[in-house]
This record gives sequence, structure tokens and C-alpha cells, in this order.
Amino acid sequence: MQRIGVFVCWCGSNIAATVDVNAVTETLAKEPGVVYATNYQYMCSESGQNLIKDAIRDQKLTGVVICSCSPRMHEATFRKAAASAGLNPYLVEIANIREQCSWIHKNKEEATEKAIILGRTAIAKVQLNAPLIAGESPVVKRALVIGGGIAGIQTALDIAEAGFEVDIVEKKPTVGGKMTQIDKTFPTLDCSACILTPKMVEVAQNDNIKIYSYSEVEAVKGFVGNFTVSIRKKARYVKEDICTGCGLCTEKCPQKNVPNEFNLGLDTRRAIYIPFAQAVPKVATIDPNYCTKLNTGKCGVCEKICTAGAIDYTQKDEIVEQQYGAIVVATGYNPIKLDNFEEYAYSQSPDVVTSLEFERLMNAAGPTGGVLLRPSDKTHPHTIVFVQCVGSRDVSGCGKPYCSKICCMYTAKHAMLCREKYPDTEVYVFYIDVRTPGKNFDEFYRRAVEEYNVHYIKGMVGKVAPSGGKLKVQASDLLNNEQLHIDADMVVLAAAIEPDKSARPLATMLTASMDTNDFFTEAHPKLRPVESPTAGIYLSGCCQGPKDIPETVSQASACAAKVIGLLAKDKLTCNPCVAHSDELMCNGCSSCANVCPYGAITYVEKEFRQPDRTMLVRRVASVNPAVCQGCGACTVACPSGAMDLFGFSNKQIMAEVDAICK
Amino acid sequence: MENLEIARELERISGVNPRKCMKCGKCSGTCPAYDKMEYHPHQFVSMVETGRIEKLLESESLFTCLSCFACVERCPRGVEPANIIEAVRLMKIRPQNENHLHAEQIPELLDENLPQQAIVSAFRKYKK
Amino acid sequence: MQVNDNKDFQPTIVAFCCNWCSYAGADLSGTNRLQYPANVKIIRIPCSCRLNPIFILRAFQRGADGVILCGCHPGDCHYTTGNYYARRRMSLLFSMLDYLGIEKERTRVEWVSAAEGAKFAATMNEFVDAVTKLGRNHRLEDLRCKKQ
Amino acid sequence: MKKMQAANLNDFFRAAAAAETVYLPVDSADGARFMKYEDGVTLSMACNTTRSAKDFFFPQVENLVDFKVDGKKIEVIDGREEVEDFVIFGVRACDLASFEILDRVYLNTPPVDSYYKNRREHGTVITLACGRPQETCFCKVFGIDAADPAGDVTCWMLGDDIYFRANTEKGEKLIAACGSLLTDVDEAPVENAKTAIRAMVDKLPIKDLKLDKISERHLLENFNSSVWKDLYESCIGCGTCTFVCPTCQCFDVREFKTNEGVKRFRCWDSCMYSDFTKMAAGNNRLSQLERFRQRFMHKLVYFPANNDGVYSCVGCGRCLKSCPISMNIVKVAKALGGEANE
Amino acid sequence: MQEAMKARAKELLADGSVNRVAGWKIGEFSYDITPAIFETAEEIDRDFVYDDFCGANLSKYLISQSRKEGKILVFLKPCDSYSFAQLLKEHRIIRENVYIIGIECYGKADINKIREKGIDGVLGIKESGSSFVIDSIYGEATVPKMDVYAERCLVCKSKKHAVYDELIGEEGDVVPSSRFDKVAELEAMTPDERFEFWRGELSRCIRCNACRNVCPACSCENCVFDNPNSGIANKAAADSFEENMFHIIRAFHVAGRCTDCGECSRVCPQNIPLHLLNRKFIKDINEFYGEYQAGENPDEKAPLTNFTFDDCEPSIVYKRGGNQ
Repeated sequence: MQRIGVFVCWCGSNIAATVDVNAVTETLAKEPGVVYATNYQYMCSESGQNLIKDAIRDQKLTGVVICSCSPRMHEATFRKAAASAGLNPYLVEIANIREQCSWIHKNKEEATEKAIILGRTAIAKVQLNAPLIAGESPVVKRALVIGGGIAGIQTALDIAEAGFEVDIVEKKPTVGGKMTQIDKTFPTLDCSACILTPKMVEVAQNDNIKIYSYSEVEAVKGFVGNFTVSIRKKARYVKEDICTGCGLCTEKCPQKNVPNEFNLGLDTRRAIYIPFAQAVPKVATIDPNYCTKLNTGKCGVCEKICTAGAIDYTQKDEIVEQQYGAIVVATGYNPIKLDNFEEYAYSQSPDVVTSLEFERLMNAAGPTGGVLLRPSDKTHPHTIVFVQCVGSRDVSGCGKPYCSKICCMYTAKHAMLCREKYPDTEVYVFYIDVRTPGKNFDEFYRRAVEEYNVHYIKGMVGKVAPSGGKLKVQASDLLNNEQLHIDADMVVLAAAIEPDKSARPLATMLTASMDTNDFFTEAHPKLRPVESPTAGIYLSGCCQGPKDIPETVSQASACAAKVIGLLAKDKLTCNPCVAHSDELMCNGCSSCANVCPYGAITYVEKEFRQPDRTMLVRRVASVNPAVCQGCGACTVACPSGAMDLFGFSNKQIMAEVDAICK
Repeated sequence: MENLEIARELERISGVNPRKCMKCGKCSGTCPAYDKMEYHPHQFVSMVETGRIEKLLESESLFTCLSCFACVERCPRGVEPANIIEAVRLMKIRPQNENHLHAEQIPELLDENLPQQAIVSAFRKYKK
Repeated sequence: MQVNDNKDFQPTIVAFCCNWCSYAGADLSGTNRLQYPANVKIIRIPCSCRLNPIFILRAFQRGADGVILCGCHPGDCHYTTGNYYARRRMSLLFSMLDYLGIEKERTRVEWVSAAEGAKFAATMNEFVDAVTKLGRNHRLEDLRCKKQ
Repeated sequence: MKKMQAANLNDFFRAAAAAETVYLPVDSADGARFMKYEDGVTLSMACNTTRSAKDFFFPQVENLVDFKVDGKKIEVIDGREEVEDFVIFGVRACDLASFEILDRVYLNTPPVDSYYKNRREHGTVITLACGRPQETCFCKVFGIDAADPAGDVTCWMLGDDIYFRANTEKGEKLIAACGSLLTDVDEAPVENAKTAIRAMVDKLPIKDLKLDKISERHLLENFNSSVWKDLYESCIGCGTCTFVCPTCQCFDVREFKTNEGVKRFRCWDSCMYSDFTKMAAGNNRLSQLERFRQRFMHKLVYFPANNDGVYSCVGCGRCLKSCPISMNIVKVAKALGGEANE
Repeated sequence: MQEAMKARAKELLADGSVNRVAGWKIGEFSYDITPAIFETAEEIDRDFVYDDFCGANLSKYLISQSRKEGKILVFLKPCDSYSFAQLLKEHRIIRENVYIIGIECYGKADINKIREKGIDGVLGIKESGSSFVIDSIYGEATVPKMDVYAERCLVCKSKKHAVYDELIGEEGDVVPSSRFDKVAELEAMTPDERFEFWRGELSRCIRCNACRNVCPACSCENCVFDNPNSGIANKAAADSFEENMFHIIRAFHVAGRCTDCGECSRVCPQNIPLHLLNRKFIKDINEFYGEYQAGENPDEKAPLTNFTFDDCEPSIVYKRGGNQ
């Protein structure tokens, strides 16, 4: 039998002025199950709380209804009070008779009647409340960072710095990411490698960080605090722990004609290679697509030459399984393919390059040793045209609908560097809008125009046609209302950037949501920008949206802070108001899992004793209470009613409905 | 000067929403007839948007457009400037109860410089 | 259309409000002392997607004359996607109720954010008016639950 | 024996309806069904109604008692409906026989079901001899004479004339009340009609269903027969057969929480349902096979064993017509060895 | 057709590919055909039938049958195959244990339509070209098949199978169907007329649960209406509200999952056009969220477990169709 206590708060005169609290108390005292009812001036005050606590003890209450202000105000207060008196905190219900009654009604009779109904409704609900115990799940104190670019590096360093172990999984043979390929950084024009490589070294040397280079995430199981991740360490045919990175093999390898991806194919490398001098780990890797030994069984030059004996042609992919408490996605971006933009003649002339290729052409470690030369004839270009928004802000289906955000700034940087290094070049930048929000960004852009005399032209290039060693550029100048025809030596395309192709399958593995452009969605666009809606998954860098380096680094650190916050806990307290499935009723139809935004529902094949005493294996849903956030979408999707929500059960809500409509 | 009603009618006829234009000028950048035109593709879009139709109707540009559709092909926002030009052209050459033309009259009116579009349009309308 | 049972007809209205936006919006209209009729009684649910059509029918069975669901604006759901599902479910359910000849004005969905206290009060005033005009719910009532 | 022109049937109903409510089979979207007589309502010519006539005495839902709750007080109120006198016209021989079977359950064996008794006492049954039996009819198997049913009054419709014979005091009274419409006549035409009906019944395809191998004597043999396994599998476990059956008499007592308390009512239950006779300890028939078997064993073996050999089936054929998967008592009986001589 | 099916079934039994066959078994009067599981060639020779009265959809039986020992052969008509595919999508059938033979179907007859034509006492029905010759107690009659085909067959939506392992007979196509005409007709009525219409129909409900139990989409282990813990369990339509409640919620629970196989209306002993409720949901889903056919595409998300950011608002109901 229920023993319910009802506590009506006056809230000074806030409630008592419009609601006859005595009448409410007296009427509710008569409700079935109610054994105690009282009212008090300020129920939330210490003496008010003591009143509740005493009643719980003296009256042996099994449920408490407090008619007071909104539960958003003091539900936590009253639950705590009940808990301290030995009553399960989830056996407390609040009837909101202030915000939703006394404050909106003037007529005392009407307000009193409504307060009684609201009280009765809370009583009806509390009759069906079950004591809930917030579950706890242990937290594995190790984080996984997927992607070893600047975002991943920064996040890993910050987490490691706080004393937690971090693993970085990088699919390339070295960490560093796109930033290693960039020459200078805006708006300060400091050397990218100079600021990045110390961080790469730091990552390599930090005892808390382990790098899985040339590796990919294969499978993810588990949930926040307790993920199990399988990592595929791809065979690099070089024993990582033995290779000294001397680089002798990369000089002697007879297979010379492998396009060098680090320089975006602008030059070549050997079949065994170290991507660049500052690679971390500085270990050689054999490219199985080009290695003669691996493909034909003959050669073996590198093995012969390696004094350390690090070459192992028999190496196989290896799967490592590891536990993590949190996973950071830092998969980064790539420039889009320009197949859809034939008007710019990218595939027709080597002198039409993307901005990233241009970075390599300007870089001292690049294919031209830092001297800007046309790829076609290695001559010095005198007229360079930069085209902005190539594939960005494009809803025609050829490109991406969003603004890639970084192009305006790096184009200004390129233009400025060109003019600085080679004052004899004419530089044109065709823009739609120049977007420079950021500290010192606009100043930087204005400097390009004002001090370096870069020709910024409002308008778009309509056509680039290679002709007689020149590139005929046809464009509109909207401000002068004329069409321009420029004979350029080089055209540089600011290609839109898109999330890395590995992001989509990864999102599926992580049950993290993505938008239509394959950027990961954040848990809240304003308030939780570095978390995925899936608990325990965090977002760092361009996987969430286009970002420049400063922004990426700040997001990476923010992300690390969130991860540290999670890993600092020994246990996670779960919200006990979560969904649960009645296995006997579950059909295993997957309707619930299909609507779950958190991937909290999995299916298990379970053996059940049938009514006729035979055993039958059925597929049934199982909710992970650590992952479920308690929205209840599944409870309605479930046709059999097997899925229900603690704290807001079907029966509780129906009891409330009944009480209101009485 | 401004005639927004006609502008909206043009939008209806052409099926083009000029407000989708982000004023990048790629249409005019790609236009092969640019120099022959008083108003350029991006201006057509902009002028229809703001209702400055009369100037367009008076302009020769209407018939200098080759309808090559390069602007439609290149537009990153799917605005379709050529369609809007065609709509303005229709408004010029096919107003109700005006400039009636009979098929028999065409040979004598035929002029080397008459744009192909106008001939075809005239035939389409008056062949019955 | 039903004829009013009497002039003093006071409809019973059940409002399901999601915990994160609309319930807070309702609180805000209280904080701002914006009045709406006492006929409206609010049931707090975690998210609009928690609203089972059964609850709506149950309310009508027990004597409700109107049922309204308030949730976060599409795109603002605390659980990211809840209200999108609710929107589909309610569109179909309301269409079905209309198909069965049940007055469509008795059911409504309104998106009310935590900042829209004024909208909450206005919505409730409007809804109560609309339902009052319709009169008592006869088409989905359960005679066994009829008030005596 | 009295006679009336069929054309005057409406006048007869009107006269009868003046004193008490008259129900008669009327054509509707679901076939013929019993409806209250009102002006403009006409008698159906269908062989029988889709639902049986048991509803009059044993309705699908019947209120038993109400509990009114006020705060912590509970008041018990007899929720029994007042039943007034009524007439059912057009009950066929099979349905009439079903009343006798229901009587055995609810009246003749204590405790007497007062709700049933109340309705039974207020009802006057006018039977109608069958004119156009259907392929699904097999009442003869149970010794029911479709040509001469009893009831308070028996009617025969012969061409333009309707013949009436009062069998009981209630019947006499009813006939007397409508006396002005009726004339006394000789029984000869009726006798001829009976012969014709019986001849017709003799031509029906399943009139010869033999049930000798299905009985108390063969109880274990029947119970353990392998045919159940073959037959039950198609059964979808709905309650159609039991709900259209005139003799199925199982009910469940349920409670409904109203706004003011609790209504306790009984409603038909079906032995085909998985929660039939489910108790705290569970269910006594756990599989659909057992439930399926129960229904037919009850009708053909257990009931006759306890009721002087009277089968709990009257051969009305409703289950043959309405079973979603066309499984029925005839197919079961034949599978159990009751094959008719062909 | 029937002979080819029998032969193939016996073949598959004989070579051990399957150990059971789900098909249709001959009845007393040639129209009362019962779904059955055949285990031997003899049973097939004696009882197996496939004709114009084999309307019953066998797919739901596979829920339990596919969990039994060995593989079962099932014959599926095009519309049945959609139910099967939908059940498969919901993980209710173990596919490996079922061998499906898709069979062609040009429509199935409805005995009630024959009876409505005043032909009663039906003893046997024979096919004769495009007509049925009906032998009855009261004489012989001939009716064109089309006149007595079930409504669901007259508005057939697809002669193409959603899933099969092999086919007997011709594979057809998805065909244009006028199945929403009646729904549209109801939508065009005034709410009062619609209310009257549905009261007239639903008030006949006897809650026998035939519609639910036969429905391949209603495959719950325990229906909410049977589960005393659901709070809405009910055994009888004790009030007109219960009729509405049961049918609205049932239709809602199968919305987006119902393949429109029409079994609900076929089995209703009270002739309630229950398919009009399901079709209303299908029509609305098509109109609101784009064409969707349950069971057609195993990878497509069901409309109620899916959404787009710019779905219509529920207020669309106030704006559209129907007289006031």
C-alpha cells in the first residue's frame, strides 16, 4: 500500500495569494494513498526541507508530492532532501502550481481548483513511480584520437598533458596531416613546418601518447567510458621498432617512378619511402603497389642494404584491440576533386594547380625547392590568376553548398608571397566575396591589396583555355562592368574542402551523426560544439566543419578539455530515466534502434522459455543505460509496447492523463 | 521605373528565382557574347530581381544573347540566367495584341542580322 | 460541427510539453504573468517524441476536449531528432483522426521554445478558444467515463 | 395453427412492437443481423444471421457491478441493466437449440446465472422454419429438425402466407395480442412444407457427418490423436469462431477504471486466445495446439459427456463461413474419423 | 500452375532441399481453402491446391515456421512476397530456413462476392475460361471472374515479387493501381459524413481479433491490446471508443509497415473495410513524405523511423482536403 505525503508550498505569497493552499492540502489529503498532507511557507527553505525529511521518516512515506514551483527550479533540491531521509529520490514528484498555476491565473477559485488537479495528477503519477538507481559505469582512462593532423596532435597533447594515456591512429605513415604540406601560415606568415614539427616530436616523445601510424580503425564496440576499438596496423614491411630512419633504402630503391603524394604528385619518390624528412615516426614504409619484390618476388635491394635488418617482406596487417574511455574524431579534410570544373582546364594544363599544390610549389622542401616555377616548362610565371570559391558555395551539384572558409585567407597569403618573392609577377585574385573574420585577418588581406598591389577583382572566371603556352583567362569584372581577358602563366584554384572519405564509414562505426555534407554533427551547435550527440565521441578540427589552423587548434584543445573532464571521473553516473525493453514482449523488429539518436539499442539473440515449455531463440532489443539519454523516441516506435521509459512510463503518463481529465 | 509585378511575372514564366543569385559574375565571366551586350547576364538577373524591366525591354542585349546556355551551365547557384533572358525576350516579342506578324510577311522582313531566336519565336507563335 | 452543450462550457485541455523547450516556455509565461485559461493542464514529457498516440486517444477517452503537443522547434531538439519523429507521427495521426470524422481542431502541435513564453500563452488562449467553439468532445468520448 | 398473409408481416411486427421491443433479422453490410423493429425495417430472407442469437441472452459485454470511489471511500453499486420484455423473431432451429445448450450451462446447473436468467425470462422467441438451407448447414447431425423448431411460437413462411403456431403460454399471449391479423387454419400445408424442408436438408453435403468415433469412449484416443498437430498449425488464434458460435459460452470478468471508480463487466472470451483462463500461476493451455484441441474436444467430447450426450454444436455453419483460414469443426470431425459416407 | 507447383514441391522434398512445404489445402466446397504445412509427397498429391480461392497470405506463418528444424518451402504470390520481405526487414523470419517460390497471380476470388450475387448453397466452383461455373444446392450459375474477384485484387498494385528464390510462371511488374480512390472519396466527404461512415463500419466490430491475428505486420509477441500491463488492454469493444481506439492504434502501429495485402478486410467476419484505414496511412505517407511501399526495398528506412528537415508540419491536416 502506498503511503504518500503531500507538501504544498505557499512560496510566500507567490502561490498562497492566488491558490487556497489550505483547501489544496485538505482536498489532496483525501486522495487514495495519501497519508500525510501539509503546507508551508517556503518548502525549499531548510526548515521546509526538514519538514519533508521528518515526514518521510515519521510517516514512513513511500512517495512524496510537492506542490510548488516548477520542477526545473527545485526538483533536484527536493530529490536530494528525500534521498537524505532515506527515500529514493525518484519517488518525488512535483506539481507545478506556481509557474503553471498561481502566476497565470487571477481567479482564486479557478487557480485553487487547478492546483488540486495538478496535485492529484502528481499523486497519480507518484503511485506508479519506481525507485530508480542511477547506474554507474567505469571509465577506461585512455582516449583514442582518430587522425594525426594538427587537430589530433593538439588534442592528444592536451589530454596527455593532463596525465591520461592517448593513442593516435593515423592512416598515413606519418602524423602531421595537411599542415606538413603547407608552406607558410596566415596571417603571420610563419613557417608551417617550424611550428608543427616540434609538436610532432612532442607527440612522439610523450610517454602518455602512443602513435599507431599507417593504421586504421577497423571496428568500434561499447559506449561512453568503455569503448573497445579494433585498430588495423597495416603492413609497412618495415619493422617499426628496428628501422632507424636513416633513409638509405629510400635512396637505393630501384623503383623510382612512384608519384609522391606528399608533393601531390608533382614529383616522384621510391617504392620504399619516408614521406618527408621530419616524419614521425621516422620509419620507412614500402608501398606494396609499386614494390618490385612484393609484386614479383625479385629485387630485395632494400633488405640487402638495410644495416639494421628492418625490412620484413612477410609482414601482415595486424589487428590490435584496445579499450578507451573516449574517442576523438580528428579525420580532417581534403580538397575536392575538380572533375566537375572543366572550365578551369585543371586536367588540360599542368599550369592550372590547386592551392595546396601551389603550397608545395612555394615550399622550400617542395618539388621545386621553393622556387616558383610553372610545372609545364619550369619557367618563371609572370602572370598568376587566383580563382576563389572553386566548388564552394555551389548548389548546382558540382561542388559543395558551404563556404570552405579558409580559401580567402590562404589565397591572400599566396598572392602576397608571390608578390613579395617575385615582384615582377602580376597577381590577380577573382573573388565573389572576401571573407576575413578573424584576428588580424582583414588587415592581412588589405595588406595584400594595399602594400603588395595584388589585383583583387570582384567577379568570377568563366573560362580558362590553354593556348600557346599561355592560359587564356576569361572573367568578368563586376565593378567595372566589363569582361576581362588575361593571358596568364599560371592559374591557382582555391578548391573547396570536404571531409575525409574515411569519415562516413567511421561515423557508422561510432553511431555518430553526420550532416548531408559528411561533416560530423555536434551535440549542440552553440553549447556543445566539440561533442558528438553520441556520448563519449568528441570532434576535433575539420571533421566537424571547415576551419583554419588557429580555430582547429582551439577546438582541439576544447575537445581535449571535454575528454579530460570525462576521463577524470572514475565512474559515470547515468541518468536513470532511460528506456528499457521488456524482452518477453520484444519482437526484435529494430524500429526502436532505427529512431535512437544515440545508438543505445543493440540486439541480442536470446533463448526464451516459451509458454509451452519449449525453448526458442529470439532477437531482442537491449538498451545500454549508459548511452541512452531518455528521449523516449523508441517507446513510441515500438508497436508491442516492449520499450518503456523509466520515470516517464506509459502507465505513469496515462495515469496523469486520467487524473487531469477526471 | 521599377516594375515588380512584371518582374514577378518574369520569374513565373522563366521559373527562375533571381534571389538565389550570389552575385559572383561567373555567368558574365563565361558569356561569349559579353562584349556585344549592353546588359550582361548577371545584370539581367539583378535587374529582374529589382524590377528594372523597362530598360531591359528596350535593350538590344535581348537579342544579342546567343542562348548558348553557358551561363546556366556554369552558375554555381542554379540561377539559370539564360532562362530569365529568354523570358524577357518573350515578353518583348510576344505581347498580346501587339506586333502581329503573319507567316507570309516573314520572307520580306527577313534580315541577315535578325537573331535566329526571333525568327523561330515568331514562327512558333504565328504558324497557325 | 457540434453545437455547444451550454454557454458555460469549459473544455478540458491536455497539453503535453517537452521538458527542454516547451515546458520551460510554459514556465516562462508564468514568470512573465501571461495569462491563459485554467482549463489547460500540462503534462511534462522528456521530448515530443515521447508522446504516444495512445496518450492522445486516452485523453479524449477520459473526457479531454482538446489535446496539444508542444515541443522544441524542429532543429532545436535537445535529443537532436526527437521532434522530427514526433512531427511525422502527429501529422499522420491527426490526418487519421480527421479521416474518421473527428474534428481536426481538437488536436494541435505547436513548437514553443524556452524563450517563447508569450507564444505559449497566446497558443493556449487560441487553442482553448478554438476548442470551446467546437464544444464538448462527443466523437471520441467513452460513455463509461462521462462526467456525471 | 394460425395464418397471416406475408404482406401483413409489417403489421404483425408493429402490433407486437407496441407492447415490447421486437428484434428481427435485417439485411446489412455484414449480412443479416438482428435489429430492433422500427417502421421501414424489413425482414431478411437470408438463411441465417451472421452473428448468432445468443447475444440476446448472453451479450458480448455485460455490466456486473460498479465501484464508486470518492476519495478513500468505495461504494458498491449493482450495475445490472434493467431488462424489459422483448421478442426475437426469426430464430432458426439451430439457434434455438443453442439456447438449450446455454440453459444447461447457466440455468440448469447451479449456480444459476442471474444475469442470464433475467434476460431469458424476459425474452419471447419466435422461431422460423428454414426455407433455404445452405451448404454449410449440418444441424441434422445433431438431431435438430430445421423444419419444425420449437420456441414460444413457430413460424413457417410458405409463399404468400405465414403460419404461426404458439408452443408456450408466452407464445399464446403474443399471438393473442396480434389476433386480429391472424386467422385459424388447417395444419396440412405446414406438414407438406415440413416434408419438403426435410427433403431439402437430406440433400445437404455434410448432413451425414458421423461422430461415433468422437466421444467420451474414445476420449484418450481423440485427445492424443495426431490430427491436432496437422490441423492447428493454420489456426491464427483469433476468436472469430467462438464469437459467431451460438453455443460458445465462455466469458472473462474484467474491470474498467472510469473517472469515478471501477466498472466490473464480463465479456466473451475465446479459448483460442493465448490469455484464456490465464491465472496468477500461468496458463493451463500453453500452446495453440492445446487451445485448438480444447475448443473441439469441448464441443464434441467433454460437453456431451457432462450433458447427457448433447453436443455443444448445433451445426449452424457460421464458423465454416467466417473462419479466416477456413478451418472448422467439420474438417476437424472428419479428420478425427467422422468421415461422412459418400 | 498447380501441377507445376506440386511437382516442384515434391522434387524439393525428395532431394532434401526442404522438409516441409507451406501451401494451401483443399476444403469441403472448393472455396474454403486452408493454409497448411505439407510434409510428404502423398499429402501434396492428395490435398495441395492452388486456384482462384487461395487468397490466404502464407508469409506470417513463416515467423514460427522458419524457427523450426529444417528448411521450409513456401509459395508466395506477389502481394504475399511484400509481406514476407517486410517481415524479413523486421528480422522476424530467418531467411536461411525458407525457400521461396514466387508464383504468378491474376487475382483471387471472394466467396462473399459470389454470395452477394445471390448465389447461395455453393457446393463447388469450376473455372471455365474467364468465368466461374458454380454448382450449388439451388442450381448452377456462371459468373465472370472479374465480377467476384476480391477488391484488393481488382486494385492490385504489383504483379512483381519483392523476394523469391525461384519463380513458377511469369514475373509481372508493379502496376498502376486505383487503390486510393475510395480513400479519396472518403476524404472528400464532410467530417460529419466521414464520422457517420466510420461509426457505421466500426460499430460492427466484435473484436474477434481476426484482422490483427492474420495481419503480417501485426506480428507482436504480445499485442498491447492483450497485455494487461499496457494499460489499454481490452477484450471486447465495451464502448464505441474502444472500437476507435483499437482500430486507430492498430493502423498506426502498422503504418509504414503495412504492405496493403488486404488480409484484414478479407478475414473480417463483419465485413468492415479495414484496409481503408491502412490505405489512408499509406496515401498520407506517399503524399507527405514521398512514395513508399513497405516491403519493396530492404534498405529503405521506414517512413515513421525516418524524417527530413523540411517535412510538412502536422498543421497540414487543417489545410488540406475534405469538405467542412
